[in-house]
Amino acid sequence: MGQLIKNDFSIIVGTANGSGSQTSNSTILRALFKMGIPVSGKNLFPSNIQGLPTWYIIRASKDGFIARREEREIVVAMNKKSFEKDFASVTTGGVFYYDDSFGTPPAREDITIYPMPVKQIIREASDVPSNLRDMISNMVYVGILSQMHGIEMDKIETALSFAFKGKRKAIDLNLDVAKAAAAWAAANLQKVDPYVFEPMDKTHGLIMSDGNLAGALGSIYGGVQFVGWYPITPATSLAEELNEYLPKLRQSPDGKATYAVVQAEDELAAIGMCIGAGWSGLRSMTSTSGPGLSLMTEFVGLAYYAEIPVVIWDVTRIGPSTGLPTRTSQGDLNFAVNMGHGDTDNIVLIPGSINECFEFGWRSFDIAERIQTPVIVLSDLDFGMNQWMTEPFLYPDSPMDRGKILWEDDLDKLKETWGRYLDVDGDGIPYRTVPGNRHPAAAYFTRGTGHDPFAKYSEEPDVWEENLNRIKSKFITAKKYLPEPIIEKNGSSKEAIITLGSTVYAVRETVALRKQNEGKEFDLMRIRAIPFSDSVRDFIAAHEKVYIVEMNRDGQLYEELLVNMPDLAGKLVSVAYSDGMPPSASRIISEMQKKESK
Amino acid sequence: MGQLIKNDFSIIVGTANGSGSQTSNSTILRALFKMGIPVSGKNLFPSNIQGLPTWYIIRASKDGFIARREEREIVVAMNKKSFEKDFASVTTGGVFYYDDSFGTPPAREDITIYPMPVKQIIREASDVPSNLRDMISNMVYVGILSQMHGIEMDKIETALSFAFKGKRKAIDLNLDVAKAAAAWAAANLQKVDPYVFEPMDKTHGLIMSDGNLAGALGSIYGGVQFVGWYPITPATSLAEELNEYLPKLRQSPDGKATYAVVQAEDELAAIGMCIGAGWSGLRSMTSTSGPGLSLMTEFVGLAYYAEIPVVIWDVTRIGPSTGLPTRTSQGDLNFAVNMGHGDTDNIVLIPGSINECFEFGWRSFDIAERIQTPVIVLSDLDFGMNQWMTEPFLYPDSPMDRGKILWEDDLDKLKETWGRYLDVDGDGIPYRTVPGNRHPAAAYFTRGTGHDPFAKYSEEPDVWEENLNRIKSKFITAKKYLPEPIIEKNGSSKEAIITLGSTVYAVRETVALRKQNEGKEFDLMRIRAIPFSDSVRDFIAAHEKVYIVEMNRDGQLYEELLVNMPDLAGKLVSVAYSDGMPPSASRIISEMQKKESK
Amino acid sequence: MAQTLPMAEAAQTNLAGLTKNDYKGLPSTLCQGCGHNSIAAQVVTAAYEMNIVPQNVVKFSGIGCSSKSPTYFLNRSFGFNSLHGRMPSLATGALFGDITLKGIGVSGDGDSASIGMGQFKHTMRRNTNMVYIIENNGVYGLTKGQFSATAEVGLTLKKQGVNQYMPIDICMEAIASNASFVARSFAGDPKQVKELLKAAFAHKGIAVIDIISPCVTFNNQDNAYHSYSWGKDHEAPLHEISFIPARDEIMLPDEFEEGSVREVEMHDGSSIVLKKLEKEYDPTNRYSALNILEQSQENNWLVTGLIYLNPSKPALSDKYNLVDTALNRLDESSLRPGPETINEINSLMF
Amino acid sequence: MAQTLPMAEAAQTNLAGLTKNDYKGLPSTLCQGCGHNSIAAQVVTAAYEMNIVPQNVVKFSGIGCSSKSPTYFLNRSFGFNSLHGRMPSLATGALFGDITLKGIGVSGDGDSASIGMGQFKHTMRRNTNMVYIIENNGVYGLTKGQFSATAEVGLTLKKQGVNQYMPIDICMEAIASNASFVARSFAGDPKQVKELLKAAFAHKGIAVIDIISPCVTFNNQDNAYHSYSWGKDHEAPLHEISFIPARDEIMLPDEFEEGSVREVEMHDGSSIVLKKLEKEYDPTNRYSALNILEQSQENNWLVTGLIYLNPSKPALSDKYNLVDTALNRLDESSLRPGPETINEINSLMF
Ligand SMILES: Cc1ncc(C[n+]2csc(CCOP(=O)(O)OP(=O)(O)O)c2C)c(N)n1
Ligand SMILES: Cc1ncc(C[n+]2csc(CCOP(=O)(O)OP(=O)(O)O)c2C)c(N)n1
Ligand code: SF4
Ligand code: SF4
Ligand SMILES: [Mg+2]
Ligand SMILES: [Mg+2]
Repeated sequence: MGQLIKNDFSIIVGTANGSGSQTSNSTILRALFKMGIPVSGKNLFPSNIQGLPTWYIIRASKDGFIARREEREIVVAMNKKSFEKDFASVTTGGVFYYDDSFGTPPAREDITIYPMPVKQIIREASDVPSNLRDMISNMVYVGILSQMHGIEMDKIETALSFAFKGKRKAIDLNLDVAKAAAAWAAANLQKVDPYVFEPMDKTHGLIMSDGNLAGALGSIYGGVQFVGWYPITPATSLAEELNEYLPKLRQSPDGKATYAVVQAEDELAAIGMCIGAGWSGLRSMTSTSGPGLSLMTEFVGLAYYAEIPVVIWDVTRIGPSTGLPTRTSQGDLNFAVNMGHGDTDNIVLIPGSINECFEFGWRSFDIAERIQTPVIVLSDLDFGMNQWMTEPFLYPDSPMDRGKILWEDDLDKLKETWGRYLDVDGDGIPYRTVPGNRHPAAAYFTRGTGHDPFAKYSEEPDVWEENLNRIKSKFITAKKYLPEPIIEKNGSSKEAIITLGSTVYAVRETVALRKQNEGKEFDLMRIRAIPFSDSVRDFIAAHEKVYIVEMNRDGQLYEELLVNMPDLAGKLVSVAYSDGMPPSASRIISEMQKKESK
Repeated sequence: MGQLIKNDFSIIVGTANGSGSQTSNSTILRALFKMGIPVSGKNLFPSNIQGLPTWYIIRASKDGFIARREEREIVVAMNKKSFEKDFASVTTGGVFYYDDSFGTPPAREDITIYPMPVKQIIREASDVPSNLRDMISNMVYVGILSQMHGIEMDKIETALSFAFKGKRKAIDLNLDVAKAAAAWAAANLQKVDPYVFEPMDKTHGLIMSDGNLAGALGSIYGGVQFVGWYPITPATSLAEELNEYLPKLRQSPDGKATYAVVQAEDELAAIGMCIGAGWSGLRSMTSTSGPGLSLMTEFVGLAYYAEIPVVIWDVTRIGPSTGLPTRTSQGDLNFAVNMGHGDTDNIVLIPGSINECFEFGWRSFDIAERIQTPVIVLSDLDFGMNQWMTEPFLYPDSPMDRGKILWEDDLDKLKETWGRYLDVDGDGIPYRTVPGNRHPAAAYFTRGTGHDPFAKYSEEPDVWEENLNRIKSKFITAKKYLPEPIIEKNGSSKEAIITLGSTVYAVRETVALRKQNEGKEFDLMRIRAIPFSDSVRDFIAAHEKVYIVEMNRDGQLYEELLVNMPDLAGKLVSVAYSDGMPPSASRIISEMQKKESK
Repeated sequence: MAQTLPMAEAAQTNLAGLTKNDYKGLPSTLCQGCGHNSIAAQVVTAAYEMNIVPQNVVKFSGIGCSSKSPTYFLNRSFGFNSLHGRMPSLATGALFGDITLKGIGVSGDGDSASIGMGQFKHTMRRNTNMVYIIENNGVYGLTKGQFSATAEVGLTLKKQGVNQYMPIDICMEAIASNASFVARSFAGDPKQVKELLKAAFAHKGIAVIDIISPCVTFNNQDNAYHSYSWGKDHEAPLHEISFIPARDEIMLPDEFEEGSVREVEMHDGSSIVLKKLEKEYDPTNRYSALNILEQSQENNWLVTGLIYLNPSKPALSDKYNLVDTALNRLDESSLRPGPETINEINSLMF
Repeated sequence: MAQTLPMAEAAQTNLAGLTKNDYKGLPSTLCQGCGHNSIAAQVVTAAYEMNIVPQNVVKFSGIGCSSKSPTYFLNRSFGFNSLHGRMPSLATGALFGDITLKGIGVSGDGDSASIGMGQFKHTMRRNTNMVYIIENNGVYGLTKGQFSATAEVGLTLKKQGVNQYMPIDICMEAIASNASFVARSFAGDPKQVKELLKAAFAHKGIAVIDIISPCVTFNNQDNAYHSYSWGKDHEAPLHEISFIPARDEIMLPDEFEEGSVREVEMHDGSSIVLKKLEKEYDPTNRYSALNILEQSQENNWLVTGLIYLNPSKPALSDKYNLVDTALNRLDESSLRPGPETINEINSLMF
């Protein structure tokens, strides 16, 4: 055993879907987190419920890089079906653990191989009820890994206690197996590999959450009042977390609800309900993914044109079409911005961390109501369904912005005649009333057909044109309400990278690696919203070459930049690919280098 | 009366919707056409069935310009509701006719005013059954205009004979009124205006049709076998003409049908049926407009990804949302190209004349089956629902291209294993079989989820990526099957205009006027398909400045060009607007000049 | 529920202090003689006679000639002319804004039975709080005369040929999906339309009224099932119906003799009085409702009247235990959890 | 219609010369014990026993665990796993390619009764030529256990709370929209499933089979209406059913005594023999079909068997007077009008 490798390697566990390995895997993840080691966990699961191969990737990174890596130092094979593939996948110098009932793997000189007598350990562990044995088996590798690589058992206990909400019996059942397995390993395995975990102090003050939960909580702090939704992977849990947390956080003192969540019959109805609710003055939202977003097209066009606030979370999975429901992507950007026939624009927010999912949860309502238009929040499966360490959620730093809404009192005070689509302030945004406003002048008639500033039906050419141009002008106004891009300066370099969303983690690592390995420096900008802030233009203008790194086939962010800044086209280089996997720095580097060599 | 103005002015007739003026208006149009005068007719009707103001614009142009003009030389007021507005709209020097039962218009020195005793003429005309009087009233202005401006009565008779399919009684009923009105005018009105029609020889060999009929006929010659559709203005008549002409042109000798037309319950079902039919080897199509196209989004993504040929006619009306169902636009271009979540491309064909509507009717099937993908034909309301003079329809000049389809015999001969998504020829296009092929190796399973070259389900990252990249490569292959852009050279100028579809007529006039008035020369390119031919790039590269003229707010063709040729961005100038009216040269010129002065 | 006051007197203003004019909308842009126009007129009268406060009503529609109707009544109410076939979802969301508002939706047979079938059905099973009028003419009026899903087999229309598909029976569909108030009427029978509208307004939950409303321009041939003349010849009312508001003593109209009537009480104490015509009919029995519809299909009767009513099913708004203030009037203090909660939340995030 | 040959003997190959293996699909990727698996197995057996030639069948589905089923049977047939809720339209178009093909579609309760309600209903009224199986588990399996539109009021699911909306009754919906063959069965009653499948295969037009098919992972609690144990306890078969192919002499199974049976003849001469159980039931009467469904809703019976059949309604393919050759085998000579026609056409264009 040569030089130890500390807190900087990955563990990949291969199991079968629905076999209950999720508890074990997140137990490892959480234990490492509690040891103060930066860590990430990514679940690669198939689009089925039970029985197909599933992998969980845990990466520990002393330097705090938590994107996916391609290297597979420690592979644990708990699924006979993927046993051979898993074995072959171990990185040279790595370690292979396997359930010894699968038989013996072929010889491989370049790795360490440890068999695990899973059945035997379970059999010997007292008290495991026979119906739970299969599920509990997964604790065996938790115990063995903890013993072999130094995951602290008390941290495992903390993690289990969290998972089982403090229920002692369940905790002990699992913990005992882990301990038994650890004891077995101590007695039977001799450590010859270099991979060890050691406590650090790099997760202090951080929390762990997935993006869907963060988005749901943020929406609750944003005062969400109406949710219309339809299940679809990977967006389902966002709505389900709303169901879970709304009663806890948003009941009135007398136990009544300040919100309604309706599971609709499909996405057409979900968005229809949300738009109806937004029209009647509620903060309303839905969560969906590509196929559902496609179905919402006609309705979103209506909301754009009739100027109705609504928030749509698109937790992106890879498409086109049904695609791979359990694989991630950033492929819906173009569509989200332009969805619908005719001339349209939509505001798009793109969170780049889990606590930003929380932030955009509440902020999206302020923006939607302020601009009176749909706001699409583009998260993705990697954020939405995986556990990430993140800064804690911050309480909103500004009061709710309900936008230009008029109630009875306001109308009473009004000097001029109110017109629903009248641009009084010159910012393109008119004032609105909502049903239930009993003022005699409050009511108006809303439609997706041509209308004048007083909401009267009109087919006049100039009325149409002026109205649609005014709507366009709202998106200039919008800029000052949108989150600015985040710039990470890395020296006086001439080259830069622009990226978005969850891809930023792999890009940060890219920047670090290229500096370290090639001495190349890149400034980094992370876009958080479309329409683009003027600072995007400034950033591009200030560099000679800007690589746009994103997870889709066509370079969709690059295309949006082109359309908005055609004069800067010569500086932009698209680095785009998409294969369903969360991005890795090594792939991004090789894609960048391909473009550079051209 | 000074200098005569011959064959170069417009007539605008204001009537009420549903009052039967269509026959009268097209009678004038057709009579002029038969007199050999280049002419165009545009119906401006409201989105209702009966009673609201409607206008019909007839333009005669000795030089053959048939776009809309802003000038209104002769205005005929047959609708009391729009009487005042119509009166005010007459161009200085023009003529105002009105039904004298509306009262007397205010004084206007700059125009000629002729009252028409409509009721009296009808009363005096023998034989008009009382229930038809309202409808027949419209023949009064036909007769008066013919007398006052020289529309030949025998041509009017020819036109009526066409309209009433030779039914003598109806023809005479109308003709008699027209003659009586002409006689009244001869006796009572003194011509003081300068506007006269004179026979010419500029329509010889041409025909008159609307684009929906042309598209329907073209589709029939293209061998359409399945039509799934749902009514929507302005696309409805395309399907209805298929219903009309298919039985005439496409019955087998035993009177049985070689096609099926199904009115679906909505656009989701219409496109679903079409894609099902395309999958099973039928030439299948639908016709729709914006709202319907939006609803088709998810399904079109499926057809793109599962590689199923289908033809979609989008007869564009102005949007977003329900918009103005009876007003034209070119606003669906971006959406058509990119519709659907995830990375997608669609082939778009854009006819620029009525006989090209016919041509793209058949050609679209060849392209869809060759590339195995949806083809969207972008027509618009102006083409679709107005009568245009056009070159005659040409019989297809190439045999049907059924693309790479394998039947029992083909599979028997095959050496290698057939794979539905295997790129055998290196052009990205695989071979397909269709249900009903009874060869034991023919069947395969189609899905919108990830699949390998043998159509097996796969979640493998590289399988996904390779497949989607191969699909992208089909769109490079597609270029050689798509109609090339049409270039109209106008001298060795450095400036050029790129346009598309029905807008080309106003652009041609723009080019002529600017040459005449300013001595400026513009080459002209009309785009007919996306993905763009390489000659588009060459054309742009060969000019210093290229104006992209189109009828939408955002400059959508301009944006497509930017995204495809970012290196040429500096040469492109967007000239885009959209107000629902068919474009006019004068508006285009002023929009261009605004951009030039910047 | 719309706030209702005791029935209007013959006076010029009703008990809401409003004249009939106050219930009007814009002038109609539909064809002269269109059935939809006479229905809009009955909405005006019914609302006036029921002393409804227009500000307490919200109007909805999809797309079609029928869906234009809400512009022709209750100008003082908010309204939303939405998308083709999507009124139900839009209304469902909108009504959560303030559940004291009463929804009234107008749709067409194309709008609800063709493109909108899914949303129509699901609104039934949710028991959304609204009056849902379908102005049923068997045809698409606004797109100029194609078959709708309620067109009878064999109907022949210009340009469309002969209809081949079985018609949708809107009332049977509503009942199959558990609607709580289902009626059918005929635009040519304005009195019945009006009384049914009143009863529907008083109902809590979904109240579907399928009104045969002839399209005089495209489908009014004498032998067409949705024409005036066919309706006149084939109408078979189940009963004569009168709506009696809650606070009125039940005073039967003159022609209603004791013994020949059945009274159905509504959730708010108002009642519907049904005068027996040929045979007794019990509209509270789902089974006889299905039965009479099946029979009328077989025998080509245009059965009209109150076909089914269950006044006590929980309405959509009952299923959500909402605060008393209208949701859309809640402010930050009730919508944003206090700052003290954020640490607790963070502490839950392992 | 699928080409059928006389019934298979006990031999290893059937009259189509195929072994049962030739009817299999890929191994299932569904959960162990999922009701959908046992239905797929019965499709294999029914097709084998009916001597169906797999190449004469086309399979369709939407999206869901249920919609994966077509991969688990009839590997030699073309198949299309389409979009969520959109199988009916896709199948409708596809079946026009070659109307000698028999369609078999598998959908879920979410797929057909939630998102797909509209297409489901319209396929009924068109009488599309296909067997339409709904694997009904009251829940969305593939998205991990949300309520579907067939979930009973009061059903409680983890993360979803309590279902508040009235359930959709798929058979009643099918009948309301004039389906010509409507049956209900239970995955726990494989023999009945199989016989109904055979009858459905023999039917010309739409044949809907609503099969209660428990989701063992998300909705198999004993008191859930779509669980195995509830089904076992509440199943109330209307009759014992046997399908007798066309060319067989009608030889009643042993346990079927003369007099206690009703025979329904299919359009192709095959017949369905129904053995009376408790009371007589006439599946050719739409009225009794609605009646029994209404009763079973009220009494919580899981009524199974052939609920309604009209063997003589024209199927979709009958409504289009199509040429004898399969449309998808027509070539240019029959698809493109001759060159001589173009002048005539031009001459019509004024
Ligand atoms: C998505 C969409 N498809 C098609 C249309 C075109 N369209 C407008 S109204 C209508 C039919 C209306 O029929 P119905 O609901 O019966 O109303 P009616 O006009 O007969 O009263 C259609 C198809 C549309 N507006 N939107
Ligand atoms: C447009 C769209 N929305 C949502 C989904 C996600 N989705 C997949 S399967 C499914 C429900 C399936 O339920 P059901 O039809 O009952 O089938 P089961 O899995 O229960 O057999 C949903 C909502 C999708 N694929 N497409
Ligand atoms: S077209 Fe028919 S439905 Fe429309 S307004 Fe006219 S009569 Fe009424
Ligand atoms: S989740 Fe339910 S429906 Fe899906 S396979 Fe498992 S048991 Fe069957
Ligand atoms: Mg209608
Ligand atoms: Mg289900």
